Amino acid sequence: MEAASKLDVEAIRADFPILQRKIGGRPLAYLDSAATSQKPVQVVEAMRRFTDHSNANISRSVHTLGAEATEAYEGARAKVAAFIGAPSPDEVVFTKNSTESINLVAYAFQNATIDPAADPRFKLGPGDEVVVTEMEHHANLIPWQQLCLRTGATLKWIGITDAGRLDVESVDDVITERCKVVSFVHVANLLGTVNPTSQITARAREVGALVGLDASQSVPHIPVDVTELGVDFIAFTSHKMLGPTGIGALWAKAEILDAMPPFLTGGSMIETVSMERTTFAKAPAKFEAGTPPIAEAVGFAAAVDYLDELGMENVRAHEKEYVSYMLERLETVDGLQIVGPRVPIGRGATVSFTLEDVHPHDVGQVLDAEGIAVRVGHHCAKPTCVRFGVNATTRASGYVYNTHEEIDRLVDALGQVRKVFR
Amino acid sequence: MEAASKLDVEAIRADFPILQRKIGGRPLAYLDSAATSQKPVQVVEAMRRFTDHSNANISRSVHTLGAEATEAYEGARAKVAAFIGAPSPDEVVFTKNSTESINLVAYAFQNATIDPAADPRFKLGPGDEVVVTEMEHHANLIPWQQLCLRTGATLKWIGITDAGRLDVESVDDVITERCKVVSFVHVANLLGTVNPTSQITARAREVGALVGLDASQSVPHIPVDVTELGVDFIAFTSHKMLGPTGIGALWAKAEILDAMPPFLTGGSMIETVSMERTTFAKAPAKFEAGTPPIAEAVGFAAAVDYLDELGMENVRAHEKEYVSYMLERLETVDGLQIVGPRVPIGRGATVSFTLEDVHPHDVGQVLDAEGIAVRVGHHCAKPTCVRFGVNATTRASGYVYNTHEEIDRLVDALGQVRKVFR
Amino acid sequence: MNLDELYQEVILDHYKRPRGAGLREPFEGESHQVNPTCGDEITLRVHVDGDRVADVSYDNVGCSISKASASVMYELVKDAKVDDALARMAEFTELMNSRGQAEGDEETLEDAVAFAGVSKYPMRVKCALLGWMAFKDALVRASATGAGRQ
Amino acid sequence: MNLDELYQEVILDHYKRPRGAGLREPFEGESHQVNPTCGDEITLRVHVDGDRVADVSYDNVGCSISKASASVMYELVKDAKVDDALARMAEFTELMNSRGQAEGDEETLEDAVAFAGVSKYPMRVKCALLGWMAFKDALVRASATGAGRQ
Ligand SMILES: Cc1ncc(COP(=O)(O)O)c(C=O)c1O
Ligand SMILES: Cc1ncc(COP(=O)(O)O)c(C=O)c1O
Repeated sequence: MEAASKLDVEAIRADFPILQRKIGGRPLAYLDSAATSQKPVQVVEAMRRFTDHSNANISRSVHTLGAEATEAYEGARAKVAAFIGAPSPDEVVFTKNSTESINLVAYAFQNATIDPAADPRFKLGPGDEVVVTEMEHHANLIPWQQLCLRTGATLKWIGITDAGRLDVESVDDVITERCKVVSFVHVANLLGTVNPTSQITARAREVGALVGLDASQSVPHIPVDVTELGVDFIAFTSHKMLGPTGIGALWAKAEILDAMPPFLTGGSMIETVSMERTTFAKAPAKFEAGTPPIAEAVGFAAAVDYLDELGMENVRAHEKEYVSYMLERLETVDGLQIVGPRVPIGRGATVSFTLEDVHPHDVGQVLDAEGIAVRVGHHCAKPTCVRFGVNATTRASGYVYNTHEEIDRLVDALGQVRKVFR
Repeated sequence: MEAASKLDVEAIRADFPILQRKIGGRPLAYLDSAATSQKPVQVVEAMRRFTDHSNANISRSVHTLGAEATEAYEGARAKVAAFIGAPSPDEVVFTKNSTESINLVAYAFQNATIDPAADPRFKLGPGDEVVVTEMEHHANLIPWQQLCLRTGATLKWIGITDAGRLDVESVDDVITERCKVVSFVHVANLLGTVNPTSQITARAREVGALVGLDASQSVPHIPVDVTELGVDFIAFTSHKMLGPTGIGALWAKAEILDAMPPFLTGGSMIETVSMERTTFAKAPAKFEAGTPPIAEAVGFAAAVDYLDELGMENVRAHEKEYVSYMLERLETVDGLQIVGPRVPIGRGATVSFTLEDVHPHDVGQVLDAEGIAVRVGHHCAKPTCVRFGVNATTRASGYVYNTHEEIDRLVDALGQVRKVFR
Repeated sequence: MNLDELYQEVILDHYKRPRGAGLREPFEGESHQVNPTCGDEITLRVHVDGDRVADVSYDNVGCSISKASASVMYELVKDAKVDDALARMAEFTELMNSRGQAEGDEETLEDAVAFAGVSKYPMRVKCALLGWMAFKDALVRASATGAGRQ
Repeated sequence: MNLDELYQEVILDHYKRPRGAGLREPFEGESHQVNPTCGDEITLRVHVDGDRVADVSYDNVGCSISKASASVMYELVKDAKVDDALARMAEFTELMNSRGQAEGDEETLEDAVAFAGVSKYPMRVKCALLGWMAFKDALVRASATGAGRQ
């Protein structure tokens, strides 16, 4: 069946030194890419080359290293922008991770609310509404919760069906004329659901609300084109897409970035400064105070190059095929209950499940003894857990370097788990 | 004279591959470490080892890689904490840079101000005062300026004498009973001044204000012990102290961190979450939402190890001796005017100057043609420039790998500059 | 990894047949503890009679380690003097922080020595300590209401 | 790096003896531009007469590149038709963005072709364009006041 995939998984694996590692004598089966992906040599080498050859602070020096570093950094921005189909590199703001990207937008509302001169679209108060979904990662829930707490606005959410899909029937009721911003997850990190966006986006437009996506789990796995999506902003993070930790991105329409007040302030984001008063640079500089993650941007760009080389359509095809195999094989395990869509349609290669009577911690521990790395817990999506009446799940997630054999080992080891705790 | 230094500069240089580079046929003389330092192989190798062997997300997995990554990350925290004499690793919050560290504290005030249940020490309003100095980097000026703008508090500052020192005479007048927080630069990045802290700290205590330091230029260059300093918080940044970009730190007293409301919110910083309400974890987790810069923390720790091995007293001695030589030689250049202290006492190895009639951009360009990397511009300290009536300066800054010969080359090249623009 | 070392017979036995489970009256102190990493939870009550822990009752969800640890704790502290119970807690905490270097004294820790292997797994140490943290907290609350030590 | 390429004779000459410097009356549009990286500044005025740039006057602080560029610009646009001035600006901007690949047409750009070497130094391109940005902005303001193109 793997033949259906257009990726040469064995060749890809050779680029990831960590996949040679043995855990307890068994080869590592890394099925935790939804938490963080592994990095190919190409990424590590690009960063090393930069550090050993061109390392300097950016934008502020006329010396050769400074010019090279600035070009590397701005070149990375252009690459990341092109990867998501952004009309201009200036619409990409580098942050430290998705979490900061989303907070940046939430703080734009908070800061605009107390600034009389701010764009009214960003002003919130009692009566105004903010909409998320019940399947959010905490990163796209708590910033909005706090924002509502601080401004008096009301947080509302779209529920989840038993099948692990968004309750689209309720969209028109949840998103009303009072709504000022809708921020929802594109691909859910616990359930694996790929959410259709057009209905929510259309409804948001209808009521005049801004609309954005937590694209942390979509940009790494499926082709994402921000122009086609027709949203106002998206957040994503390098470490889940073969890149380094320490860098993420916010994309937003130029016009939206212009209208947003600054968030972090300090060096490199200013136009003029006196002790009394500061005026700010244009985006993206306006949102990048201080020394940015420069070598990390270089690594991020190398990761984007790597994915471009594979082709995101191929990545999607590989994962679609992969999750079919995962679902099919996992369903054969006695007492295993999938949390999330059970069919390989409209979902990514991330599968959460419970195993009758055995706590996920124990599942994870026994799997680790077999060299299989999965994630266990609430996956920073407690409300989703509550919705499905579980405290925690075990989650296996596949990426470009994962093989069918690793799923076979997972299924065998789950049998082993049941033996230990019978 | 270099004999006085306890550092074996030649041996150190061998650890920095970039110092082998030639610019326009001349060996690179990197005199821009105040902007960002270079990284030794030890740092790059530690990060690579981590990436190729233990890369995983932290704190949330029971698998072997996850446990190793968590230990590496928390081990890095313990090392950084020990390096600055922090009583506990839990008092160190990892951020992306100094700028974020300072913003984190400023937003604690902003968020506390609108939270009725918050600690009154963090509440600001009209009549309250915030104090900085006139020699701040924008990173320790604009966040406070914005905070005052948003809360109605008043920003005040301690001036600079003609000799480039803080005007300590004015301290009692500037810091009054209305003052709630004093945040000032420990070592100034444009002037090179090392500010004495005890008088300001004592005055802040007297009036019951919190007091913190922008230690971005001190932690890399002189021994810093937070307990001895007796302040409430300090901010510093890895990339200026031989470590990677993408990570910085905020140290604050445990009791202060406890009292501060969260800043960025999302995963890993929570205790419990429902759609309606969230409770937060204890510091440092409370302030580290999302996936942190994990490999960067490993690199940061390796940089701290490297500096520990050199010995910060030796680093200080080397730089003291180095700046004596810099000042002595630079004073021989016709038309050169030093901006900042002209004696090697109470100052670091960072020297700003102007060259009669030649714009710093042009100075930097000609120096670059000679392989000498200096920084030109306002160095993110515009108010300091205004204070000294200059638009920009040229700045040469030394670190552990710099030689006297590089200063000799600088001085010769400055002669060259004058020839071009005569 | 040696699974048997982590999941010793005695741990699995306590997990499958937890001793003293369920919430009972009377009690002077109650504590609710959560492990934010995995969502494990315990609600625990102590009933203090003079200088004695007359009862410990609890309701918990969690992994085998956290459930077994609560059950073993019940056996160790029930009917013990408050001071002895706290001494055992200190001893157990030390064992858990030993990173596989200590074995534990079977004389005082009884079945709890089976957790020595857990100390090699930093991610699981929190699980083993969750019940004890609830016990300590409940005791503090009990003494605040006038019961217990003073 | 080839210094001579960057600092051509003609650039140094304009730098040392800037043409048209100083602020003059009358003017219909004024613009103030800052290069946030280095703090260079220019205040520039345009006096438009019908479809002609009757005068450009300016006061600036900055490096040799930015000062020479303003001086060269003065020579290029003073007394030119507004449309021709804008065409030259487009041409010069293109030259500056050529990354050392273009030479510039001496016929139309005159002394400004000396800046071809600057295009290899991305950090300096902004310096060379600062005066032109002020010119463009001042023209916009002038036309807003009713002078100039319409
Ligand atoms: C004194 C001072 N404060 C703050 C900063 C900001 O550091 P970072 O850019 O790492 O946030 C710098 C360096 O640019 C500095 O020199
Ligand atoms: C859907 C989703 N949103 C947000 C995040 C947060 O990403 P980061 O931790 O890089 O900020 C994650 C990953 O943990 C995620 O899966």
